[in-house]
Amino acid sequence: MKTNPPLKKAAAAPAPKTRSLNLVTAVNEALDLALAADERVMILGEDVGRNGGVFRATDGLWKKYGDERVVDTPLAEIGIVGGAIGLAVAGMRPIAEIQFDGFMPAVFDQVVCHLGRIRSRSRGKLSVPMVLRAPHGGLIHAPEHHSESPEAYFCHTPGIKVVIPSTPYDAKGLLLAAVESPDPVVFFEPKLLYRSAVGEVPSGHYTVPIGKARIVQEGNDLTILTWGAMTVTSQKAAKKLAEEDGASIEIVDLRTLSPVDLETVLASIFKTGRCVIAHEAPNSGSWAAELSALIAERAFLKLLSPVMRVGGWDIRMPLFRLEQYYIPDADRVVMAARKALNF
Amino acid sequence: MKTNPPLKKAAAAPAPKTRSLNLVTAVNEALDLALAADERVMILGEDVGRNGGVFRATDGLWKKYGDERVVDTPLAEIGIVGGAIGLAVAGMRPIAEIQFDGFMPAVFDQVVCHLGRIRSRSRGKLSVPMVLRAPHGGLIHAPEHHSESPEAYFCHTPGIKVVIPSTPYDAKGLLLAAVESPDPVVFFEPKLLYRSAVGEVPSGHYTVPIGKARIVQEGNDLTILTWGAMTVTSQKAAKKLAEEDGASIEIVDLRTLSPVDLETVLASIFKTGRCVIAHEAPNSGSWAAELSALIAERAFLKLLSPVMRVGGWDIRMPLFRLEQYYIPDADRVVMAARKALNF
Amino acid sequence: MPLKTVATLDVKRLEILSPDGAVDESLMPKVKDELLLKMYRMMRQIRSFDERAILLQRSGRLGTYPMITGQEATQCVPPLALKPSDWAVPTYRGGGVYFARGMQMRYALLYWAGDDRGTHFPDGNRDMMFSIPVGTHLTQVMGLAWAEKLKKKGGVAMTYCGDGTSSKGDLHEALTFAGQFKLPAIYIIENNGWAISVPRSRQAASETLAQKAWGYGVAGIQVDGNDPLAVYKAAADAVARARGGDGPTLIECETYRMSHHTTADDATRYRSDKAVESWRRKDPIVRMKKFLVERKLWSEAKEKALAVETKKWIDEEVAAYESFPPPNPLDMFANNYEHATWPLVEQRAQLEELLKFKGGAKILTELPPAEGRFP
Amino acid sequence: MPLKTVATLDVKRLEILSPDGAVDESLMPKVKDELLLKMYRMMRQIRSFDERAILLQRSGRLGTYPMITGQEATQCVPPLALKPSDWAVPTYRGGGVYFARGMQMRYALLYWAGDDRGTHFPDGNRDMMFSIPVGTHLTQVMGLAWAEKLKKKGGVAMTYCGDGTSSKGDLHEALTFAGQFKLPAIYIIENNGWAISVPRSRQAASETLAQKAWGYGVAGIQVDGNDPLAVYKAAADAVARARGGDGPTLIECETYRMSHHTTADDATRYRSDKAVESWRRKDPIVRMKKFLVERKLWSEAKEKALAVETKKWIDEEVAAYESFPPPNPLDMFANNYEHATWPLVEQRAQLEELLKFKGGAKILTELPPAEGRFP
Ligand SMILES: Cc1ncc(C[n+]2csc(CCOP(=O)(O)OP(=O)(O)O)c2C)c(N)n1
Ligand SMILES: Cc1ncc(C[n+]2csc(CCOP(=O)(O)OP(=O)(O)O)c2C)c(N)n1
Ligand SMILES: [Mg+2]
Ligand SMILES: [Mg+2]
Repeated sequence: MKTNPPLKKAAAAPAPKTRSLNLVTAVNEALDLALAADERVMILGEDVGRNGGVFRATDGLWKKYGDERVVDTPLAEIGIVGGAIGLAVAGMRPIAEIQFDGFMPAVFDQVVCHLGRIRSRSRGKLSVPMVLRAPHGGLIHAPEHHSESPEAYFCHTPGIKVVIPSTPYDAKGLLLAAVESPDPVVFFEPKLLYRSAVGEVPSGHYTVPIGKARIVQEGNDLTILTWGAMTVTSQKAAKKLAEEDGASIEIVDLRTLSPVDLETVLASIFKTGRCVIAHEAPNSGSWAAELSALIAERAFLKLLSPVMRVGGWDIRMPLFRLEQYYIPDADRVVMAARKALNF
Repeated sequence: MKTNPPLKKAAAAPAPKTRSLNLVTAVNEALDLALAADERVMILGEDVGRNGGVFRATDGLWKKYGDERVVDTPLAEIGIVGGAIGLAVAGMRPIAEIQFDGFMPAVFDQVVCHLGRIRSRSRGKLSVPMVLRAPHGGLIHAPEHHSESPEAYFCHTPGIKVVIPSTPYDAKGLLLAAVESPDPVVFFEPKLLYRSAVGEVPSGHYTVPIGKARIVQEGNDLTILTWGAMTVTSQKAAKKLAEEDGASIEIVDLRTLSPVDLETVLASIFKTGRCVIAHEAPNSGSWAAELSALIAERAFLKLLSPVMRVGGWDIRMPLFRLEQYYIPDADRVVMAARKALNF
Repeated sequence: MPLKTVATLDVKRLEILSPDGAVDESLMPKVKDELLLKMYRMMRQIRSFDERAILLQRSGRLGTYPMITGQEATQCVPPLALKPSDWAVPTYRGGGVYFARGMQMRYALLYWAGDDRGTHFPDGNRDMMFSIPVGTHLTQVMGLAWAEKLKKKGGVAMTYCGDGTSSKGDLHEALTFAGQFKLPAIYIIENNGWAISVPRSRQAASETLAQKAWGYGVAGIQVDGNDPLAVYKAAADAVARARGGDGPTLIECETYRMSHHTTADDATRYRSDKAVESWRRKDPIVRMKKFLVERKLWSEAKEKALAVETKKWIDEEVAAYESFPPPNPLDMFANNYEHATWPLVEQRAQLEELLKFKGGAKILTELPPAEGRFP
Repeated sequence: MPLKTVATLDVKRLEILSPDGAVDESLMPKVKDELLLKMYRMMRQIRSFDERAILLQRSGRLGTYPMITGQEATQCVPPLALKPSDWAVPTYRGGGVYFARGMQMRYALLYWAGDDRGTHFPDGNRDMMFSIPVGTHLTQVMGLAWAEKLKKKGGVAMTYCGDGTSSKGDLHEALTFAGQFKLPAIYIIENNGWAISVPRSRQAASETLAQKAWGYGVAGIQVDGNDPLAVYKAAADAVARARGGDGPTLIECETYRMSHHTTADDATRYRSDKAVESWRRKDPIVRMKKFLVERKLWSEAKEKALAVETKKWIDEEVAAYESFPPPNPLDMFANNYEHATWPLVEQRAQLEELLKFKGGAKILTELPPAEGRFP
């Protein structure tokens, strides 16, 4: 008995047209399409209903799909995620929202002990096709605990997938892929890019495959591995390095953190021989460590210089007046890249 | 105003004598000394009182120090750790026990959001001198969720220290150092070694410094970095490698995972040029990744072969009939070491 | 009246069948004789099963095992108010619940022998695994009930937690949602007086655990958990309310853990025999037998026949359990994802390498059959 | 009687000063006139402060700021029942609590301007930071109260949470411990009707939040949270009980969030003006003024003087706030440990490198003074 048959897919738009959208609108459009395509899809979280989400990611959906499918929950994150797990096990396709990255530790218990284990514990009888959405990262001058980058905790946890888009196109396509995924997906949305990232997005249904990185720009001298809002920072750094150092930089936006697209990563490293990993989290024990270790294991003889990591410091994120000194900026990426280039 | 003056130290025994103790007895002795030395010290947790702990780590202490200082709490881990944080902030020296590693995710919220942040958020006015003890790791044929190795989650979290001894001597000395630490210490105890590790332990007070690794055995060909019960496994592997391959293996037991004793680690790598990291946790995103990345960054030109990691698989720990195929055994360490040696 | 009463509540306790077998006919639920007999048979059988499991563990043929004895009414009876298509999720001590749901007990043994194949529910049933980190299933069962409500087919979800576990915040969040969304959920607190060595009195300082319900707008009742008839009535009423759209119920079943916490525990370290003795008088099986004999539904002859049948059943289950081939180590990589990710494919191959390293290339052909799908 | 009542509870609601200024003398707490005046002055001042803070934010001179308006009685009054040596921990909206505890409001502004130096409590006080992940402080305050109990010097700990936050499991675990160990703790639920856009009715389906207390053997009461006299009496009674060793109290203060959730919120998206208007009638400041004028303790002249004084005070606080030098980026490395670990020493040096990279070697000598100790 299949408890959870595959999701009905929204029909591809008959004549898809491409519009320029920002990232949060792309998220909204994906949610809208998913809700329309299959009535098992539902959204739950704090302020996701009438208010349309504190970032407006769910704007208009409560009105369109009603209070049973777009649900303002009590303020209780274990309830939201534990509830979503139960809903998914029983055949629904819940999309749970945690309002900010900084409140995700409250749900680690459900995530670590259950989210990725139910399929295996039930020997394949039960599954948890749910999406756990949360904004990610800093630099929007938000209050304390609103600018965190907790991805490493999730990437170290078996049985789940971890995704983070950095363009509107990827946001929509990856979110639809996440909703259709038969397995749980933790879906981070870089909040700095919600409005600042604008790009071409086709109307109608399409997906971007989970597990595939994106080459942001090609280059030959050094690879920058990055994800989320740091993709944009990395582009600035690459520009500076091109202009001032004449260096040709390849940028890989991982898009899926776990399982990571190692093929693309290694192909790039094999080409350039040098690598900087740029991210926002406290650097020690970050996902950048895993990438560095993987590269060391598999590209040892191809490396021309040590893999450099540029991340947040190993302290809590300070209040926002100092956040730009905590989260790596283009200068820090440039400094690391120069060290690698001049090694 | 210093809210939390330093701990009174137990007097060193006038004529310390050395006895052969197992690891859990050494833990018990440290707790006993700490309770005796300073009345601010208290123990709280589930079954730590009358029952003396499910592993007997607190055996006899309830009777000796009473119900106010050795406290059986309600079954509520957030209460235990949040409560201990409050107790510590207000001047007590709580030692909180989480009964098994597998139940630690319930307290991540307190650990990630608060434990390591209070000193900094209060700008040094408040501090949280507490110890969070928990058994660690597998191979005792325990039920589901009783054999976990969650150290990476804690090592990635700023503001705390993470310790794991592998000998009775270190267990006692490090635990006393943890209780005396002005900052929060997460203290893992390898449950496989509770009774099986037996060694010489002096009576009376002494400490082993937090942040210093231990050279288990010296060698020239390859370094095994390890911690917890894997220290013993690594010794078996080293023996086999010596006998069958004539390889001279250095074993470094980290003892403190965060902050790691990089000096000792690098000195060893500089000498041997080859490294295997052996641990029990799901390998991806583990603390072994951080060590591998650190070594790559700082010993790039000294490495003769890629740093190899040997850890648990990226799946949940299976029930115990298969645990010996999940947690690396000496053979897996040997296989990895041979790869490194023959690279 | 400025210091005014804005809400009032009575907590009721339900008792129908007294320890000496007397029945309050006014409260007696209308149930067929077969069901009364089924309750008795199940309680009797699970008690015997429990005793055998302990023996198996003591002789090294089973891992750590949590005892059921004393709690048979609380465990075996409420599931009888459910349909197979309803959800049931016990605690890790809830072998009696799975048994009442029709699970083959060879699997319970297999699970406590440390074998993942022990998680094996009857086809068609909707059972879910208990959670070893206690209480973490409580919000999940709320979600199961929520799904049933949305499907509008009258399904309900029943779950259990211990008196100790009632202190976990999980219960708070689960009941908050259940009450808020009027979910068809039945929460049973299996108050057996102990959380390992910690007595009920060390949990919430409230007179009852049932009264917690009130904080969530949830119906609550305390029941003599060793009284099968009262337990049945409370459960059946709660199921009916849930099916009828009237929302969740919290039932506190007051029972007693007659044995150690698990086979790894030694209860003599922390409790006296006296309390245990006083509960022996209230044994659910003894009183149910008195009741059935009184009603002429049961006899010593039937009792003997049941004993013979039970022994045979247990022998069969134990034999079946012990004849499982050892698990295939490679099987742990199955069923982690719908399609295994590349790290798992690689790592499974590494485990094959390890097996070959240990036993030669041939070993892979000699492994017991793998059960799970890969990749 | 087999279906018997085993516990009964009434939830009481306390009101003393009605919205039109009438007093129930039978319940009137015995307080000095100065204290009554202090309550009024504080409420008046914090209201004006709140209005100025909003203006500052709207003109880009402050970050996201959570409004207090309407909740002055609930925030400013209970701390007046404490000693400085007692603990007080508000919610992130609790500027009025810190104000009543004597904090200089320049620091509140600094905090909401995103500056860590804004956490600055008066010396000698025992205040603790609120927690932005709401509710996570609730068990910590239980721990503070526990320490006070152990020290046996009569200290108590008071804390707040919102109606939304009352749904978090943290409250459950905090009250379980507080009730169990009879801790000298006062938990105030600041029920302002909303959790951002989610109304009180979307949290627990119970009639009151006060009745949750009963599930933990904790005393509970509901209070008109816009009635400063009732709030004071409830708080003072709870503090007295706590000091006297009689354990914790849960006080639900029913008040109303008159403005947006924060300056980042637009309440018109989810609520009508009508409800807000009905609460305007119940304004705590208006009714306190009526009461004081009635008692001849207050006059329009005094009101004017207070307005002038308040404006001057706020001007000074704003000026002081705005004259803080920018923070020194290196300061974030201070106070993470008693002695900085090697990664922090290294990373601080890396930040120095970055600053030099940006501004030349000289820049390090030009940084504003660092405040924290390093290493
Ligand atoms: C979250 C969590 N904490 C601690 C434990 C360890 N533990 C296992 S059973 C138990 C006691 C449970 O007591 P109760 O809820 O009353 O259930 P009972 O054992 O009496 O059936 C404890 C503390 C656990 N399994 N999960
Ligand atoms: C754990 C957590 N979840 C979500 C949030 C986001 N958030 C900030 S305030 C708030 C509403 C709080 O409501 P309530 O407890 O009633 O306090 P109020 O804002 O009304 O003072 C929410 C959901 C948070 N800060 N912490
Ligand atoms: Mg119990
Ligand atoms: Mg509120």
